[in-house]
Amino acid sequence: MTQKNRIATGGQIDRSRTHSFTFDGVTYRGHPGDTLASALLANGVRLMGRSFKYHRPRGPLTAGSEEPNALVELRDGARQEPNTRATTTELFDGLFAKSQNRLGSLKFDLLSINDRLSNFLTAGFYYKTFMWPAAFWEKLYEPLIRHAAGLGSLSLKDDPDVYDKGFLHCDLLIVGAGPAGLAAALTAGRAGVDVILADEDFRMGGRLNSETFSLGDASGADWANGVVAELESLPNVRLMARTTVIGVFDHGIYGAVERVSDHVHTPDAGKPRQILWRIYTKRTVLAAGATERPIAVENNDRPGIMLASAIRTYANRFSVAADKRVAIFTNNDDGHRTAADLHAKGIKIAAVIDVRPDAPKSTNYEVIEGQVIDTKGRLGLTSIEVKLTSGSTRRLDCGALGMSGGWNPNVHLTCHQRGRPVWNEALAAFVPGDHLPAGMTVAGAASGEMSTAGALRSGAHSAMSALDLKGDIPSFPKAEDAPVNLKPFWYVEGCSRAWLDQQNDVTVKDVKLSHQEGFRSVEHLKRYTTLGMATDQGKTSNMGGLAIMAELAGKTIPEVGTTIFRPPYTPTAIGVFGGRHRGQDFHPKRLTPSHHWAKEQGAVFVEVGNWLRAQWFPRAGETTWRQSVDREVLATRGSVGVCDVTTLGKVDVQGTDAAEFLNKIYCNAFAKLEVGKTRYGLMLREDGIAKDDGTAARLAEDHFVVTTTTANALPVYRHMEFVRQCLFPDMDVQLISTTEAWAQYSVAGPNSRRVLEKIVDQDISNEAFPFMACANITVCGGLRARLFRISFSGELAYEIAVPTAYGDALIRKIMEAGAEYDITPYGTEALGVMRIEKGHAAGNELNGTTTAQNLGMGRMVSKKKDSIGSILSEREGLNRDDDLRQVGIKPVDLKASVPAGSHLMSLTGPVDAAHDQGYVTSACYSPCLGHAIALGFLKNGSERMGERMRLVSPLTKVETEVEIVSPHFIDPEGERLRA
Amino acid sequence: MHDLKTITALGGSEPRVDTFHHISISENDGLALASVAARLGSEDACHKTMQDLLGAVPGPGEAVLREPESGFWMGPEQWMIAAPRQTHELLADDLKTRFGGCASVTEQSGAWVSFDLVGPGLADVTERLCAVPIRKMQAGDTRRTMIHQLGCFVIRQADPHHLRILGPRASAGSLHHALMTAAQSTA
Amino acid sequence: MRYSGFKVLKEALTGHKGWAPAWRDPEPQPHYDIVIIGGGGHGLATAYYLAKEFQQKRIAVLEKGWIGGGNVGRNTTIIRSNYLLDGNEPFYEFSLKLWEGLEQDFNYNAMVSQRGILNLIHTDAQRDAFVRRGNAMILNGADAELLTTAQIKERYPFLNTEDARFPIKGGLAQHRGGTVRHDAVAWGYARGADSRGVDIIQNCEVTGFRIENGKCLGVETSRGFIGAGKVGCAVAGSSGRLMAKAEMRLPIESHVLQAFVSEGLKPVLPGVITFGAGHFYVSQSDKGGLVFGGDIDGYNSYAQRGNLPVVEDVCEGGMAIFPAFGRARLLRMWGGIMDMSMDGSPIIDKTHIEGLYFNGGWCYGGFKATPASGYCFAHLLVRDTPHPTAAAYRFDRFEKGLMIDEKGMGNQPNLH
Amino acid sequence: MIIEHPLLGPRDAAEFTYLGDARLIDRPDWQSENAAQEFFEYGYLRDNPAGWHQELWFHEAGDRSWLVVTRNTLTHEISKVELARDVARSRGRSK
Repeated sequence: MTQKNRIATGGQIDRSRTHSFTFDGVTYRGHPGDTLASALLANGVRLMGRSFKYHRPRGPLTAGSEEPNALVELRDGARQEPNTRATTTELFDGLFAKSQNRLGSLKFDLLSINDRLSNFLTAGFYYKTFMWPAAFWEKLYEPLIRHAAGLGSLSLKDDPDVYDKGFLHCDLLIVGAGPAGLAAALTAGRAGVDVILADEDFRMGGRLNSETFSLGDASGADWANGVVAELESLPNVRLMARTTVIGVFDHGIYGAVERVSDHVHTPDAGKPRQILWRIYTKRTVLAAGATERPIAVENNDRPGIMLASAIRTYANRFSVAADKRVAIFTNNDDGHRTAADLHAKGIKIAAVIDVRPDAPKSTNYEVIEGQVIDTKGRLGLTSIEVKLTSGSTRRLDCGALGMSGGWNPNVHLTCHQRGRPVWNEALAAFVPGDHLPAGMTVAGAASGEMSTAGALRSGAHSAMSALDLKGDIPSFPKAEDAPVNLKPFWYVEGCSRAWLDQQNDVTVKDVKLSHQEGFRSVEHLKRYTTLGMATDQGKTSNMGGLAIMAELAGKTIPEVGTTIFRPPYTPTAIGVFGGRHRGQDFHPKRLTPSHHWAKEQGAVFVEVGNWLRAQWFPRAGETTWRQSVDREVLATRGSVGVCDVTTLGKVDVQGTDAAEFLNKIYCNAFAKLEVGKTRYGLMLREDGIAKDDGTAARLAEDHFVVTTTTANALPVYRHMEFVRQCLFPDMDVQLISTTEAWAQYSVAGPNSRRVLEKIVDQDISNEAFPFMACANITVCGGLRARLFRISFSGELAYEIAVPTAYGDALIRKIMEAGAEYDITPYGTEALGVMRIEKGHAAGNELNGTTTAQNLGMGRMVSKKKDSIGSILSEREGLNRDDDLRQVGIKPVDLKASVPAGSHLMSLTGPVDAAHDQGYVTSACYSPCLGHAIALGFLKNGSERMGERMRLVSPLTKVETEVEIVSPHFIDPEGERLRA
Repeated sequence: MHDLKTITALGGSEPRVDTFHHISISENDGLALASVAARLGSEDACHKTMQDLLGAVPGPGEAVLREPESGFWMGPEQWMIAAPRQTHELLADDLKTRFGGCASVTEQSGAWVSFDLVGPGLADVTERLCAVPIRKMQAGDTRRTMIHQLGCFVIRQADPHHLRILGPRASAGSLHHALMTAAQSTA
Repeated sequence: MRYSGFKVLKEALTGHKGWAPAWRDPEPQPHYDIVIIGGGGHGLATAYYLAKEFQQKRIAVLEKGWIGGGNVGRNTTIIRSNYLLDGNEPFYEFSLKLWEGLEQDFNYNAMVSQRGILNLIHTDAQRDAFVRRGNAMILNGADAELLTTAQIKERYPFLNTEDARFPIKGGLAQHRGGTVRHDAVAWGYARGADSRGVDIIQNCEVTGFRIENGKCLGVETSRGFIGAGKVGCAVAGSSGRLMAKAEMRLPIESHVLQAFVSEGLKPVLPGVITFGAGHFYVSQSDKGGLVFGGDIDGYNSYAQRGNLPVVEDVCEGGMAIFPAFGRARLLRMWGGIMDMSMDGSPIIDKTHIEGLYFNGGWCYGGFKATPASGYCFAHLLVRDTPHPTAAAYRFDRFEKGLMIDEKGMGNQPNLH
Repeated sequence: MIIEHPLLGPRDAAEFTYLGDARLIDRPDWQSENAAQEFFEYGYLRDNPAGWHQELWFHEAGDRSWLVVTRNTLTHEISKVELARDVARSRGRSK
């Protein structure tokens, strides 16, 4: 293939090198500096896609990120990217792309039948039909619609690339590196402040690269190159090409995406594909330029019909002729500029058709006063029909038509905080309003300054005012300073199938129908017709729709208003928002001090929040987890077991008011707890519901160690700080979390004391260290440690803690000391079984809706003191006679299971919600009792011991008869604890 | 004397070091740490003791980088004191004695993992990790911030290419992984 | 005018000249029997059922902007009745049943699509809680099924089960759940109400209530005073703002919830799926966009826009379970204002002011409730007693300790 | 959002955890005659203004200070940030 439309000289492409690429199976050649669209056009390919609804053939409308039509599936395999704009895809060697949204080939798309049916498929047609028979929607109509809809395809393979996130700080962020942005950057950069200059393009310079103006003696592009070189030399300026500022967030935070590796075949190893930057800036100059808008003409969507400025860009920057014969349809002087540029490149101008009677004349080509009223060409433009002001019509052969309907400032980022743009009559366009995001100023074409000289001036001024700089603005070379000369013209009278939104196939006819049916608010128009909801967010379509709506409603365009611009500025890969947080790195892991040791033992681990805890320790010959767990429970209850309980939250509470503070946060009393003793504490939320439970150990008069459940460590700490700082600011109490500072092991079972006596340096006999005792001790001949005689299992048990770095050594020591008693490490499953056997409430019971009463601890709520939650816990709805009470449940048939989540019903009577009496919270097999047991909540449960009930789980098809029993299945008197 | 041996936060017997051309990431296993919080009404006495200990009382966002004891501000009337573990294994006990009744002292040695990032790529690496204004930070500037969802302290050391990061010890592996990927990304 | 395939065909062949406006644009009358404030889904549904099911005449819906411009036009379109608690489940199941016959009822294709909703399970405790919930659903007459990981994998083969930080241990499915084209719900109810004589008055902002001797006589509006026998407020999101005009403080905070849509893609997701270990849920619209969301931003806001941390948090959740979505592009993000109530459940009740009724506190779950909310509010307005399925949604439940707290987070609205 | 921490300067709001209306500082007296009603109003009723709002934020990933932030709920503009402890004291709270 030859690059038949490549102009012989000029352009900002590197002709010395060639890239080979593939589109729809055909291999072409282009040059570094090309986009996929420019390279395809150079090769004479202008059919690049199909529209969403009617599957009309489409080529590029633009040469930038506002492109609605030329969307392709870029790359293949797991890296396939649907809906990728050919107009911004930087060409690289080996690029692979294919067209999308077609059934068959791009040239013969079977779904183009929709175009023939377009009379039936008008705006909103689907709201009015497909209702009968009702069942057909999901089965027939919807699948058909879904398959026809959608644009490109995902590969459905895991994205193999990585994405980074990063954080940048600056004094001035400049968005856009066209003339205004470069002028702003030069001004601020020379003043020495920290500047970030970001531009979505891979080449800085903006429209200077696309135009033939000179700045002084240099071409615009050369001047831009020179400025960029100077900026690069300044240490306080960070230039970020290929970086789109996607959104403006509160207080000077901007989101920006840098495409680090999208212009290469595959990212280098370890390097990200893209980076999501969070930019913190004091001030921002928005210099995002402007977007040309098309004119609605019958059949204005054929490949070859483009924005005039796009044709100009392809010719000047990429050295590509859109066709050998080009016509221009314009309502302003800028259209003529395109014609002049093309002519200078040797491209034949079929004519410039200008709607204005006073259009500038040319000696080089014909200027027609009139309008384009129709176009021809099945897969690409072949001719246009022109209606002259005189009334006669003419057919002009041409392969490209440039449309120039004026320019819309790119105000999007000014609206991300719900600011509304205002109407500028001279430009017939919306320009930024007064309510800009704090710290933002707007410069250049984005502010309505359309000339090059104006852009330079306003860029420099914006930087100076943003930074409060004094003095003169830098001098810039002389540049074009022409005024805007335009006659508002939106659509050709009488047109019907004239496209406004090319991607979503919204035509003038649809807007008229929408108005006819009462969808007259601009938001209704958008939602009913889908105008502006395509991947370009209406950048080239919204204004046309608004103008027609205004005319139909007899209003002005600003009276009709605009819809709201939402971030991101251009569609942004979901992957980059996810950053590194995927797979195993979704959340950080927390490892217990015994993790490495447990791993050596072959432990199976389970996620508990971010923690990984040993769930059980399988031994050779054990084939099911139950075998391991049963063994661990029996071994612990029979002799001694050890479990890492470091994950429980620990808060160090010190100060002269520490005891009084605990009185506030726990519903039960702590003031009189002796030094050297530990007490169970129940913490309520202010609404009287149980928040958390744990223990508080009084190590000294003014020093407690409070434990929380694993899951609640953080919220409880936050709550304690709230109580300390906001409610009782003059209490002398200091808090600090020490969860990770100590490795803590539970050593439980009748032989636990014997094991620990070999490790602990002090006397821990029952007399010296009774149940609920606590102390600072030393172990192994001098290492500082803490010992608590508390038990979750119901056995004689201790928790022993050493500084975390010694945790690994201590577990090994305990195992060594316990060897003679066959000490058994146990995991969270055995821990769970033992606490259910003992009737201790845990997370399943403390589910955020249970009261102390429900838990059978109603009497713990002291009425003699002020504590969080005590008052609201007295509300009538929380103190009903038939309230839920925690009970034990066992099956009548001892072989049956009593699964958690089952509900409790009377033995007779209906099984439905109205007769629901309670539910099972936790269940397990008790190896000690030899049958399943469970904890649950039952209405008035404490009065119903011995009652038989039906346990039902229709979800899992279980129904079994159970007996309500005490929740304390093992050692109800607590003799073992105190042994 | 006890015979229990420590392991490093990453689980090794020796601290881990990873070297790239622009940055080195070293696990620093040698820190003893303890927090000191002034008792209500004893702030002046606490400050005075702190002054004696460090030569200055670190203000918000500040660290005093001294040998052997250094210290940084953690929160209102609360500081972290660090010292070499080899010589200050019982740092918390020593501080308790020193501060007496004017402060609450809590041992923190086991709670943290420390990494030293050193090299000319420091700013680039840090910008991929957290929202601290690394290029503006001066020696002693200290920030608590989030790295890979982990609450960390970052402390600019005297060498402009040296940053110390303290992170939650239980997540040392995840934090190290985040540091390594940032280093690879910017290599 | 009745919509039908035949009508579409006929109009196509005759130049679409016969389509009439979907609703009128009437001038406000001086007095109505019932005035509904809020032309969103709930307000329009209330008016529709008032006219259709309760044979009320002289009804007006007052909308300060354009109808359907509140949360009915900016949600993630999910319907379901997978609730746990007695106060909620019968109501949401009633709503789901109304959805199932809605389109034929109001002659508008709102694309009610029961492609199912699936909540993923990641821990044993979560499974216990979901089993309890699934049982409560079935006991209330709804459908629920517990799926294994293998069954889920079959339906979503690209779900990350191999390298998941929080392994997927199954899921609770409700096959009758699904999605509805949200805007069409507002339009369908509006058209149905209008055709039954309801005056839908857009660009009419309520600026105050006229209250004398403890009785509400009507509303002051930007278009003058409008008298009313009864006034029903259905402006969730702005409830605090509106009811402050009646000097009421509510058990509600207004929060921002962001939602997201990707570019159009060929079908990949059959139904709605919810990640139980991160903040993420997603479905795919008929147009092909992945419609997804997560947690509320968490601070009081009426700004209808959110911030970057939640955007990232949601996408992290998405990438955790669907790493194939990395190369799909997020097209648009937006924010809606949520009435976050103190227990996460709504209020449909009389106020202490005679003639003034309240419907709000829908948190982020108002869309699926639209039909039942409208029906039950209409019931309350006409009969002065709550509909049986909405009897728990009382104002005084907080004072009495009868909270309906599905999540168990207590009186902190941003945690629900 | 950026919260201008009174001690630490500008910090990303992502470092903070939000609680709600700063009236949560004004916890009623448990021995008041009307305690039940007062605690109900304290716990459940909110002004929820569309405009300036005083609210509590916890610097969870920072210095662990509770702050009272005066922020506009319509624009998110922040006009004032104080240490909650100082505010609590100024409102007469003590032990």
